[in-house]
This record gives sequence, structure tokens and C-alpha cells, in this order.
Amino acid sequence: MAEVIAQSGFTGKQTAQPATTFSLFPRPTAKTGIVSWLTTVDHKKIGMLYGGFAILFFLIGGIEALMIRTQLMVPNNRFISAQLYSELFTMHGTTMIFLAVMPLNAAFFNLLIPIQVGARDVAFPRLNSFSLWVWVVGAILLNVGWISHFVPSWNFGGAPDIGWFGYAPLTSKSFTPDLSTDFWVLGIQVLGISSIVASLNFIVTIINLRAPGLTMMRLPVFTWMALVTSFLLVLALPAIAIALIMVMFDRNFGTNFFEVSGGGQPILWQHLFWVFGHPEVYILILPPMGYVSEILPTFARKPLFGYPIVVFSGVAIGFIGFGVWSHHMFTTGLGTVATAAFALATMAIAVPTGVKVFNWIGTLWGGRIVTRVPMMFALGFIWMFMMGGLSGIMHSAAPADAQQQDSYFVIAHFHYVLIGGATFALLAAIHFWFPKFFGRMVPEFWGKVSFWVIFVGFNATFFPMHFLGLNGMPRRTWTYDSNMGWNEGNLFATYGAYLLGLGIFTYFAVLVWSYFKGEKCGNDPWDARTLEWSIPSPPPEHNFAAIPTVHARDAWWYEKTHKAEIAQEKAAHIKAEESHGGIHMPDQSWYPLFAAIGLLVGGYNFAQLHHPVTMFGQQVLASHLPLAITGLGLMVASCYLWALEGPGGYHLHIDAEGKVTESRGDHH
Amino acid sequence: MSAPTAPALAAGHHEPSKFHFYIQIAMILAVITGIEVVLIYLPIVKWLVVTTLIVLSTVKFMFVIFYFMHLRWDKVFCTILFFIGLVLAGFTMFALMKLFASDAGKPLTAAALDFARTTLG
Amino acid sequence: MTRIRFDHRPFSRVTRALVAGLGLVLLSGCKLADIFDLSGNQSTMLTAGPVAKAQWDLFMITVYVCTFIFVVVGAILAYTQIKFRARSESDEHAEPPPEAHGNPFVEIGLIAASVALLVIIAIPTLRDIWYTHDVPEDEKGNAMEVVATGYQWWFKFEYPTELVKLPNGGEAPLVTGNELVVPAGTPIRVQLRTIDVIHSFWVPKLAGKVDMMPNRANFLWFKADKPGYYYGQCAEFCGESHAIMRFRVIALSPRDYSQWLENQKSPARTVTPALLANAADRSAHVQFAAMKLKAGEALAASPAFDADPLNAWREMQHPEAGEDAQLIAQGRQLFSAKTCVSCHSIRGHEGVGISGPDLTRVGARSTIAAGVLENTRERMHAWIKNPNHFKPGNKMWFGGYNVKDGDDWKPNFTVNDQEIDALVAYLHSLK
Amino acid sequence: MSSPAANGHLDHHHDHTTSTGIPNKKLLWWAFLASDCMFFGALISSHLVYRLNPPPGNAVPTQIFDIELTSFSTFILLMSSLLMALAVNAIQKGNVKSTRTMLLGTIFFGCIFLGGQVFEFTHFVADKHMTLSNSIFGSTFYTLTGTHGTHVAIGVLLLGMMYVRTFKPTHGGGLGRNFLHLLAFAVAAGVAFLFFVPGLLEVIEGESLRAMLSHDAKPLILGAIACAALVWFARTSDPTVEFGEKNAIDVEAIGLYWHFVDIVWIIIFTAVYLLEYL
Ligand code: HEA
Ligand code: HEA
Ligand code: HEC
Ligand code: CUA
Ligand SMILES: [Cu+2]
Repeated sequence: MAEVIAQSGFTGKQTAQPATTFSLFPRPTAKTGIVSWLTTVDHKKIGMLYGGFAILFFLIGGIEALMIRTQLMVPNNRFISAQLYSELFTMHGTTMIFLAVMPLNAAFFNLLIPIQVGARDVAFPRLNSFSLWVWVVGAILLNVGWISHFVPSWNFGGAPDIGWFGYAPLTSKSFTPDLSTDFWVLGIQVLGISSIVASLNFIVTIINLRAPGLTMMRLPVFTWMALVTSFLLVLALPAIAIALIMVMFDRNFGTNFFEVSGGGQPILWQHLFWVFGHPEVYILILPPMGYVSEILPTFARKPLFGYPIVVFSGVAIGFIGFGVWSHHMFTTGLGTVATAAFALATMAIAVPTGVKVFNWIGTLWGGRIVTRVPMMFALGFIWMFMMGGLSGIMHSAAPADAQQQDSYFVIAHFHYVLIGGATFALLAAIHFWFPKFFGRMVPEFWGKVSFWVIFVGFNATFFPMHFLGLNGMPRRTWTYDSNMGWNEGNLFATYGAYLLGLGIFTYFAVLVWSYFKGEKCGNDPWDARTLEWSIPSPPPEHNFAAIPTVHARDAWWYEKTHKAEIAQEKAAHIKAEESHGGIHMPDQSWYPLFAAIGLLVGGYNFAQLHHPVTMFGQQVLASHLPLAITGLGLMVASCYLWALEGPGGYHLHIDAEGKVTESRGDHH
Repeated sequence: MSAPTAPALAAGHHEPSKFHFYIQIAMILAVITGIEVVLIYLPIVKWLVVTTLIVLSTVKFMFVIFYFMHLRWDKVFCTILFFIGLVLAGFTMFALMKLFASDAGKPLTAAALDFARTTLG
Repeated sequence: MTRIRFDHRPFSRVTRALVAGLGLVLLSGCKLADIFDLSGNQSTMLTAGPVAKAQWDLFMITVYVCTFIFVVVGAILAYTQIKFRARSESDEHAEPPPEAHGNPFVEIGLIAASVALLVIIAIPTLRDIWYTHDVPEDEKGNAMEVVATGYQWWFKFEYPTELVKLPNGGEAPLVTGNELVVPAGTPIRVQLRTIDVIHSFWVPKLAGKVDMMPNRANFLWFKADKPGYYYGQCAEFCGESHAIMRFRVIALSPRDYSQWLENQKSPARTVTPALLANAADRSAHVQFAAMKLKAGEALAASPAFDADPLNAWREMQHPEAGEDAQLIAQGRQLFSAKTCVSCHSIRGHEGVGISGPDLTRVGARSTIAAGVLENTRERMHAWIKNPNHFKPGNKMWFGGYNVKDGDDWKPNFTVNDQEIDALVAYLHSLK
Repeated sequence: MSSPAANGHLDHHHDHTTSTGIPNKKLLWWAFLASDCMFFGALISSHLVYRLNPPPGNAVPTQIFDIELTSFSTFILLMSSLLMALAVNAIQKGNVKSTRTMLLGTIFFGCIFLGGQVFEFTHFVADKHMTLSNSIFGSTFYTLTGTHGTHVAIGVLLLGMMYVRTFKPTHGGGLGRNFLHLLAFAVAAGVAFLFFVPGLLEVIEGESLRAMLSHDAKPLILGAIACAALVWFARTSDPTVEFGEKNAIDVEAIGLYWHFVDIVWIIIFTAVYLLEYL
């Protein structure tokens, strides 16, 4: 057994190295500094980068939301123009979903999955780095339009202004002639590529790199949910990829997919979008359900109640989630039978979701609930998610939804699931795992203050929106008249949003403080249950000195209760591994970054394909095509060199005192 | 079917060559394709042709994935993995076709033509 | 390894009391009740027809069921949170409770209960899907058909069964804009069309929305129980001015309705024979150039209007006092001269345009610019003066006042205050 | 547990160092293909959705299609699949020479398929007057088959890279040579499917060989040079290469992709072409 582990190295693959590699220039080896971050293949560093960018965009999305709320504070307000307002809500929705919550989840996937499955990295470390940088490219493409507001000569027509689901035919060249829509199309497409690649990587990692003894039914629930989410991503994103290709063709090459004059049917966009879009909301919520399923047992000091059924219900949610997309289209005239079928399927989702809620309560029942900050956010999650879920059920009654669709009632529903659900769980997770990855605790007091401010602010903002919706206020309302009965609700919601913003601000300010000044902590400050708590905080590059053998669910909890046995096992593993040349680690690489830069150049220029290239007011090229092709070429060349370069690798050796030394070269 | 049984897999030994076996499969595939093309010109009832075509292409599909793509010899998990995508895609296609084939799914132009046909003629 | 430190009550009693007190003060300071008040002009609760009523009743069923679930599950959760919380440092460090891995009977029981509760929602849902879909069989006979077409950003309404004589001798369905007048008590079946992007037809008090999908033959039905003035709104994002793409439905008693129809079918009202001479210096006594809006006042309805909108609407149907024939004549002439005719038509007078709302009886509408402005002389003046201010991206501004020149817009025509006054006088004479 | 490395043979179906015994790369590709099913599923349904209710004035497929050519292409693609399977078979036995032959064969057939498609498209546009934008049928048809064609083209490129990779010298270096080899390959393949195959098809359709040779002279000469270079690279290569049985998984992975492209075509052939004739 030990021998097999030793061979498995970081990827579980044979570590036989090619004798030589093709190389254009030397591989980066820096362990610190900017180069180390740009070329890293370490899942933890990549996770941090995802997390950092995501939080940045969360704050940007939040500021966009605050501008929206400020505009809606009083009736007939002219704080923001209608055009800018469209850009704001489009970018707020797109940012929060694609650039905040999804990458935050990706951050945790990266940080936790390899450690929770007892591996040294993901299955394809360079591919992982590629996903990250491609994501950054997508984020840039989506946001580049803002420049137009500051530098009018960059005439992109502002940020995208078509709503986060970009319903055709508004996306057609006749209705949004400017470039912002092209950037939106390409940006989302690129983000999709990033997510698919990352998810494939996680699927292989979770399925193939599990430590010995870690059967699927012993996987931590978070990892399970990450697996389901990854499947949802690879299966849902292709639908929107196709739809985006169609829009792109319509806009640039004269096709008729959504052009009514040519026989196109814009409703097809809606179907394809929501075939992706509905699974997408579960992509947003399943990982949070995973965090909560880790945090609740830790602080109730009791294993998760009904583990198999929690796992199974997660799979069921993912599966049923593919069959309900048209509940976003109840008002598009689907006909009675289709409407009925989708209404019933939608209701069915409440059952597996309910199962999860019940099992969380079961976990708390009989425990000793320690209300630390992560636990408070986790409990808040249950309460708020339940509210959001129940308003979802109200939507599923299709005829009633005819009154709610595209009203503030929907806004209330999805902010309850997205903030009260996904965001609360993410805030819980950040607080929970912060000590692990930074080695410092976040002060309880300020954590609790931020919790309460967020909790109160959140409800103050979004609870009134149910009533605004029932009172007939449509969403995407730039301004409203004063005789509609919406004045008080909006004013109150806006105050709530400011309070919420204050809470969020406090939360992150405290994190920043803790990063520098927080109290240092050990391996396992929360007395937790899964493998990541068995290793030092912050974790070393190689994660585990010895690949663990898993004997039970909650592997670390088992280790804590069977110390002697485990110590022996570990010593044997370390010896076996050293006799096989030490711990194999993957090499850093420039090519994922270069390939992404190629994609950026290609995407940026492709978006403006039919426009001339100007420089200092002079036309340089008749179209952007040559530049787009250059970018594509750069990307292909980088991928090619990447393939030739090979995974490379070096070895780490841990001596008896725990000192780590590095060696390069072939040990076989 | 005359296909040889799966070669026994003793770890650490070269498998017997599948060369001839593959060629046989390819021949079967080619023949099926031929049948398909002929089929569409035969004066048989439409539903039968459609069903046969679907069955035949499914057979081809299965031959390729199970033999050329080795699913038959690989761990069953590969098959499961692929079929998750396949089944979901099939299901989504089916649902979309149903949605657009229904009366409510007709585009206005088609609906208008239909209307004219039923009320005027 | 660090252990969790006991830190059960980070906030002192005083802090908590202070916060609670502050919260109470803040809450009582706001008009909290108003937030939960569902009596707005577009309330989905104050229903005025069977479709909206069915939808609201169904909604209330979901509310009861969901509230029940929330209360029960919430109570158990709250109980658990309180009962099982660690009360002391030693509690936190006590041996963990015995492992419990779930109980199949409990799980199955809960699943069965969930399904049962969902069935309570599902049955009326199914019933109402069919009910709200189309006019019930037994009422089909006396249902009335109208066609609503969405434009960026206004609505056109056509009455396919009510044909009017055109100047050229032909016949065409009666067309109105932004105000749909229907008889109360009659089921109305609305064909939903759009000429550009997706719009949505939503009159909350009468029926839930159905989208106007390009290339789709969508429709909805509703019935107004009694005469009334109902607010409607485009509910699908359709570009810059989506939020102010509004309309009204006015339900009249059958008698009033036929009277209204009668009037509509006749050609536009002509005040006096055209008197074109010397119109310019007659403007002195016209004083509605400035639009004043008191703080908190609505753009689309003054408080007086709001008090009894249906009655206010009726008032609009009568010719106004103090009409100035010469000014009106000048306005009519300007309406052609300023190319307004290319987009608008005034049946019986000039104008053949179809890209803007039909203005044959614009003076009798209660609002202009698709429900954005109350149709007073001041506001119509302000509208014609700068349509883009009230409706950003407006097609009257981009395409009428300004036209495309390559990639840029260049001014096409301007109207001065005096001319606008004349135009307004003319348009307001069209009752 | 027996270590596969210990007795000097590789077991190509099981990787004892992963949890499931499935090699990582294989798992990755299968998962990707599952995803690609959805991709083509969405694309094919879009095409069929528009076929269900064609707008007035839409192109009529049966007047446009050339079923003989398409059947031939289908056959060619199936045969390329066969060769691909044989390539995998060969490398699993460590037979690099035979692998190269089979890879080249696969590529060759792939190029014929692509050439057929290039011919088909130009023919549809020039003679049948169906463009990407003048009917919804054109939009969906070209997008669907074009996306499939792009998949094939990417496959050809990957196969080419793999082919060139089989010449990687054991003694290191050779990046420049590798690059030139790939370049020659890319030019040869490009000329084959952009000019040579469509040109030959023109000839079969009745154009004179001479005319074809004269108007496509330059690219064909370039192609010939590239082919010569390929032969030269293949002959003068170092006999000891850093490629062998252990790379079977890489060849197999590309093989999976290639076969997948084939099965997608099986569906397209039935759903897009054959069904139109009923
Ligand atoms: C994290 C994201 C998330 C999640 C988890 C959900 C969960 C659900 N959503 Fe939501 N939804 C969105 C995000 C999400 N949604 C977004 C973003 C939109 C708007 C998109 C846009 O238009 O911009 C939307 C819109 C939306 C609509 C369309 C509204 C419209 O536009 O007309 C509908 C309609 O059915 C719907 C339904 C549901 C349902 C039934 C669930 C269910 O999964 C909820 C299940 C949970 C529970 C029911 C609570 C817990 C269960 C119990 C306590 C057990 C007992 C309960 C019962 C038996 C009922 N959602
Ligand atoms: C995960 C997703 C997510 C999240 C977290 C949020 C968060 C918020 N959303 Fe979001 N929202 C969406 C997803 C989300 N939203 C989507 C998908 C739409 C639909 C878009 C569409 O229609 O196309 C939408 C639409 C939407 C609307 C409707 C707009 C309209 O239809 O006209 C409103 C209106 O109130 C709103 C408000 C808010 C508010 C107040 C928050 C708050 O929670 C935000 C809280 C955060 C902050 C306030 C940031 C705090 C930080 C600071 C203040 C720090 C400042 C720091 C520095 C300067 C260093 N959102
Ligand atoms: C390029 C076309 C165009 C021209 C020219 C044009 N309009 Fe308009 N007009 C419109 C459109 C479009 C609307 C609907 C605006 C909306 O509500 O979104 C409109 C609305 C109106 C309305 C309000 C109608 C209602 O029912 O809400 C009035 C009044 C009006 N126009 C008057 C005029 C006058 C007077 C002129 C000439 C000075 C003019 N228009 C020129 C296109 C035009
Ligand atoms: Cu029309 Cu919104
Ligand atoms: Cu949904």
C-alpha cells in the first residue's frame, strides 16, 4: 500500500520523467514575488488569487448595487441616467454571479479539494493555472466598456446594458449597435471556457486523486458538492456557449438565429440561456451548501446527520435542476402543457432541498452548539435560504408567477437565495477557513458585529422588496412615479442597502486587519473534522508530509481519536515516499499565462472585428481581424509550447526534524 | 454477432492485437451507412424508415464508443461518465423539440400561415 | 493544538439593550406600515377581474403553505438552536455527543410531508394554468379581440373588429395608442405583438403579464369586473426607457364604451376652418410654457387626477374651454411643416406616419408618452420641447428631431416655444 | 499489490496509481466528451428547431444537398476512425513506426473529409446560392456543420502535433526542428483540405484537371514542398526517439476525441441529411 502511495506522487500518476524537454526558456522557479504568483501551479496560490479577485469584484458589484439603490431612493430621481442605470444592473448581476460568487466558490474548490481528498495538488496543475488566467481575461473583457465613460475616445458604448440574461433580440445589432454587447458576449464565453476547464480538472481530481481509504461515501460533503457543481458546470455551460456563438454570428456575420426578419426565433435564446441559467443557480448554491455542511457539524460538535442522504439530495438537486429551466419563461407563452410540466418539476426540487435543511437541523439536534462567527453565518444561511427557497416555491405556481415575474418579488426571491444563501455561506466559509490559510484568527467580536449589521441590513433591504413586487413594481426600473405606493419601500430598502454595505465593509476591513494583526493560531483552531485541519496553518507547499490514509468519514476527527495508530502509519508512508525519491511536486510554468494573454488579445480584438484600428486618431488597419488572429496564434503557440514543455517537476525531502529540502533531477 | 469475445486482460501482458477485429467493426459500420443511404430512397412508410434510421445510427454510435473508444474494455465508470452527458443532452434535445413542436411553439409566421389555411381554405 | 475558547456573549447586556432601543426608535420613525401596504396603482392584491383574482388566490395558497412550513421548520430550528447551545466553557469542551447518523423513517416521513404540502399547491396551480390561459369556453362567444403591439417604448392598440373609414376610402381597424379602452364585464382577448424587441403586457389589477415575443403568436385574456382606470406597465426589459414604457386600461360600462367607440370611429375633430393668417402674434395670451412639479408630485397624475382617475379621464373626453381656433389651425399646419406627420397619423387630418402613436384623439388621453406625463398642456409642451428628457433614447428625438448622419446624430428640426404652444393647442383640440 | 512497472509492461486500461484505476487523462477526456455532448446537443437541437417550422422562403434542403458526396464523407470519417483505433492499438504494443503510419492515415482521411466540406460549402454558396445569412437554414446548417468541421480541424492539428511528437529525440533539444516539422505538416494538411481535395472533387464534377492545376498552382506547389519536407523529416530522423508505449495514453486521448467527432457526424448525417429526404 505504502508503495503505491509513494508512486502516486502529487497527481497519482507515474512520476517517470522525460529525460529531457523542449524548452524555449528556463522554467520559472521563484517561490515568492510576483513571478511566483504569475507562474504558480500551486492550487493554494491559485485559490488565493481567485479569492482576491472575487472579493474585489464583489465590492465593485456591491458599489454598483449601492448606486442602483441610490437612484431608486426617491421617485423620479435623476441621480443616474437611464443608460447608465441599464449598464449598472447588467454589470451588477453579471459581476455578482460570474465575477464574485462563482470565482469565490472556485477559490474554495482550489483551496480545499486537493487537501480534503488528501492530494498534493489538482490532477492537472498547469491547466488549473490556465483556468485562473482565462477567468481574469473574461473579467477584463466584461468590464472594459466602463472605460468609455472616462475616455470617450475608447468608443465601446459603455458597459454592457442588456440585462444579465441578455434576451435576444435586444442583443441584435439593430438594437444595441455599440460594442458593449460584443464584449459581453465574448466575456461570458471566455468565462465559460475557464469554468469548463477548471471543472474538468476538479472532476478528475476528486474522482482520481483520493487518498487511500477515501471512498466516495467518505468524501467530505463539501467535496461532494464541488463534484456535483463541477458536473453541472461542464454540462450546463455548453448550452450558453452555443447561444453566445449564435449571437456573435448574428451580430458579426449576418446569420438569422434571432433575427425575426430572417425567420429567427428569439425565444430560442431564452431556452438555451436558461438551460444553462437554471443549473447555474444551483452552481451558485451547492458549494455554499457544502460549506454549511462542514461548518455545522464542527460547531455542533457532532457528525453530519444523514450523510448519505445529504449527498444524494445534492446529486438529485443537480439532476432535477436540468429539467426546470422554463420556469423562468412562464410568461413567454409556452402553452399549458409545457407550463404545467415545468411548474411541477420546479416544485419537485423543494423535496431534496428540504431534505438538506432537515438534515442540517438534525445535525444541530442534540449537539453542543458553539455560536462562533462562522456558525452564526451558517445558521443565518439556513434561515435566509429557507425564506428565499419558499419564495421560489411561490414562483413555481405558474399562474401566480405571471404577476411576479420581472417584478421586485423576483428580486427579493433571488437576493434571499443569493445573499442570504450563497453569500452568507461564503462569508461563513471565509471566516472559517481564514485561520487555515493565513494562520491567524479573525476577532470574534468584530466578526459578530459584522454579522449582525449584515443580517439586519440584508433583511431591511430585501424584505420590503417582496411587497414592492406584489405592489406591482417591475424590476429594471430606472425610475418610478411617486403615486405608485413604492416610495416608502424603496427608501427603506435603500437605507437597508447602506447598512448592508457598512456590514460588508466591516467584515472585510476586519479580515484585512486580521491578516496583519490577528492572533496566530495552530493547525486546528475550531476542533474541526476534515483533513485540511490536520496540516499546518498556512499549509506547506506540499500539503501533506505523508499522504494520509483515510479510515472513516471525518478523517481528521478519526485521526484525533486514534492518534497512536495514525502516527505509525504516517511514519511508514514518509519512509516509503522518501525511498522513492521524495515528494514529487509539479513545476511552475509561464505558458498558461501566455495562452491566456493570447486569448485576451484575440478576444479584445475579435469583439471589435469590423471596426478599423485607430491609433492617435489615425486609422492603422481596416479591421481588427489581423490582431485577433495574432492573439489566437499567440494562444495556440503557447499551448503548443506548454504541451512540449511537459509537467516537469522536482522533489521535496523531509528529514526527521521536519526540515524540507528540494532536489531536481531524475530519481529513478 | 461474429465479433470475437473481449480478449482476456491479464495485467502486465500485451493484449492480443485487435487489428482484424477493428477492421471487421469498420466494415460493419460502412455497411450500415450504405444501408442507411439506400433506405431513404425505398418506398416504405415514413415512420418505419425514421425508426430504422434512428436504430441504425444508434447501433453505429454504440459500436464506435464501445469498441473504437474502448468503453467495452475500460472501467465501467468511463461509460457512466459519458452517458451522464449523453443522456442529459438527449433529454434536453427531446424537451426542446417537444417545446417547439407544440402548437404554442409555432413561430408567428408559421402560425399565421396555418391560420390562413384553416380559416380560408 | 489550540482549543476553542469560550466566548459566548461578546456583546454586553448594555450594548444589546442600546442597539435594540435604537432599532425600535428607527423603526417607529419610519412609516413602516406603508412599506407593507399593498394598495398601489399596480397592486396585484386589489384585483379587479377574475384572472388577477385567480392568480392572487393561488398566490395566497402558496403563502399559507409556505408560511406554515416556515413557521414549523423555523420553530424547530429555533428550539434546537436555543436548547442545544453550549452554555458554558465546559459545555464546549465536553465529550462530543454520541454519533447519530440519521434515521430513515424520519427522512421518509419528512419527504412524504413535503410532497403532500406541494400537492396542495400543485392542484390549484394546474387548474389555474388552464383557467388563466384562455377565455373559458362558455364565455368565448362574447369575448372581444384586441391587438396590442409593443414599440420601443410605447404601445399600440388595435380593434380588429371595429373598422374605420380611411380618407382614401379604404377600411382599417381602429387604432389607439397607450390607452386601451374596453367594456367592463366582457372578456378581452389580447393578441400580443411586437415590432422590435420583447415587451410584456402587464396590468396587475386585471391579469398577470404575458410577453410580446417577436415571431410568436402570444395572447392573454382578462375581464374587468367593473368600470375603472387601471395602470399597466411593460414588464420585460426592452432598452433604455423600459421603466417608463407604461400604458393604461380604461374599462367603461357597455353604454359608455359604445359611445366612446362611436366617437373614436369618426375622423379627427376639426375646430374651425383653417385660419392661417397672423397666427404668430396671437401667442401672447397662451401661458403654459413652463412645467411645474411640486415636490413629491407624480409626473403622470396630479393629486386631483389620482383621487378619481376614471372620472378625470372622462373629463378629458370633452373639448376644453377657451379653445383658440387660430392657434389650433397654426398648430395643425405646423404639425405637417415640422414633419410630425411622418411618424404620427391623425385620421381625417394630415399624417400617415405609423412609427409613432396614432394621435387622432390624443387630446382625450389622460397621459402622453406612454403613461409618463399627465396630459396637461404644460406637460405636453414640455414633452414636445424635449422628448428625450422624459424618455431617454426616445425615437421621436432620435429619428425625428435628430437624424443619423453616418455614425453621428445631427439636428433635423427645432420647434420654438410659440410653435409648441400652437402644436399643443392643436393636439389638445383632438378629442 | 503488484506494481506494473516491476515487470516491465504497461497495462493500458488501468492505472494503479489513481483511485479508480482510470488514468487521469482518460478521465479528463471522457468528462470533456460528456460536456461536448451537451454542446452538440444544443447545436443540433437549434438546427432541428428551425427545421420544424421553417419560415416562408427558407432554402429547401433536398434541393441543396448532395447526398452522394456526404455519404462518401461519412464513409471516409468512419475509416479514419478505424485508422485511429489502429494507431492506438499499435502504440499500445510499442510499435512507433506503425503508429506513425496509422496517424498519418487518420490525418489523411481527416483532410479528405475537411476537403469535402470545403467543397460542399463553396458549392452550396456558389451554385445553390445558400449563404450563412440569406436563410435561417443556411445559418443553422453552416453553423452546425461548420462547428463540427472546426472540431475535425482541431483534431487534425492535434494529430499532427502527436505525429511530430513521435520524432522527439532522446538526447534533448530539437525544438526548432520540431517546429519546422509541424509547420510542414500544417501547410501540407492545409493545402490538402483547402485546395487539393476540393480541387479533385471539382475535377470529378467535370472541371478539367488542367484548369484546376492552373488556378490552384501556387498552393499546390507549396503543398508539394511541404510534403517533401515531411518525407525528409521522417527519413532523416533520429532512430532513438523519446516516444513509446508509455505515451499510449496520449495517443488514446486524442483518439477518444477523434472518435467522438466521428460519432457526432453519425448523428448529423442522420438528423441533418438523411431525414430531409423523407
Ligand atoms: C442561489 C440561487 C437560487 C436558488 C437556490 C434558487 C432556488 C429556487 N428558485 Fe430561484 N432564482 C434565482 C436563484 C436561485 N433560485 C435567480 C437568480 C432568479 C432570477 C433570475 C433572473 O430572472 O434574473 C430566480 C428565479 C426563479 C424563478 C423565476 C421567477 C420569474 O422570473 O418569474 C422561479 C420560478 O419558479 C424560481 C424558483 C426557485 C425554486 C423553486 C427554487 C428551489 O430550489 C428552492 C428550494 C428550497 C426550499 C423550498 C426551502 C427549503 C425547503 C424546506 C424547508 C422543505 C419544505 C418545503 C416545501 C415542501 C415547499 N426561481
Ligand atoms: C450573488 C449575486 C448578487 C449579490 C450578492 C447582490 C447584492 C446586492 N444586490 Fe443584486 N442582483 C443580482 C445579484 C446579486 N445582487 C442579480 C443577478 C440581479 C439582476 C440583474 C439584472 O436584472 O440583470 C440583481 C439586481 C439587483 C437589483 C435590481 C435592479 C433592477 O432590477 O433595477 C437591486 C436593487 O435594489 C439589487 C440590489 C443589491 C444590493 C443592495 C446588494 C447588496 O447585497 C450589495 C452588498 C455589498 C456592498 C454594498 C459592497 C460593500 C462594500 C463597500 C461599501 C465597500 C466600499 C469599499 C471601498 C470603496 C474600498 N440587485
Ligand atoms: C421620428 C418619429 C417622430 C416624429 C418626427 C415625431 N414624433 Fe411624436 N412620437 C414619436 C414616438 C416614437 C412617440 C412615442 C414615444 C414614447 O412614448 O415612447 C411619440 C409620441 C408623441 C406624443 C405622445 C403621444 C402619446 O400618446 O403618448 C406626442 C403628443 C407627439 N409625439 C407629438 C409630436 C409632435 C408635435 C411632433 C412634431 C413636432 C412629433 N411628435 C414628431 C415619434 C415621432
Ligand atoms: Cu417594453 Cu420594457
Ligand atoms: Cu431557475
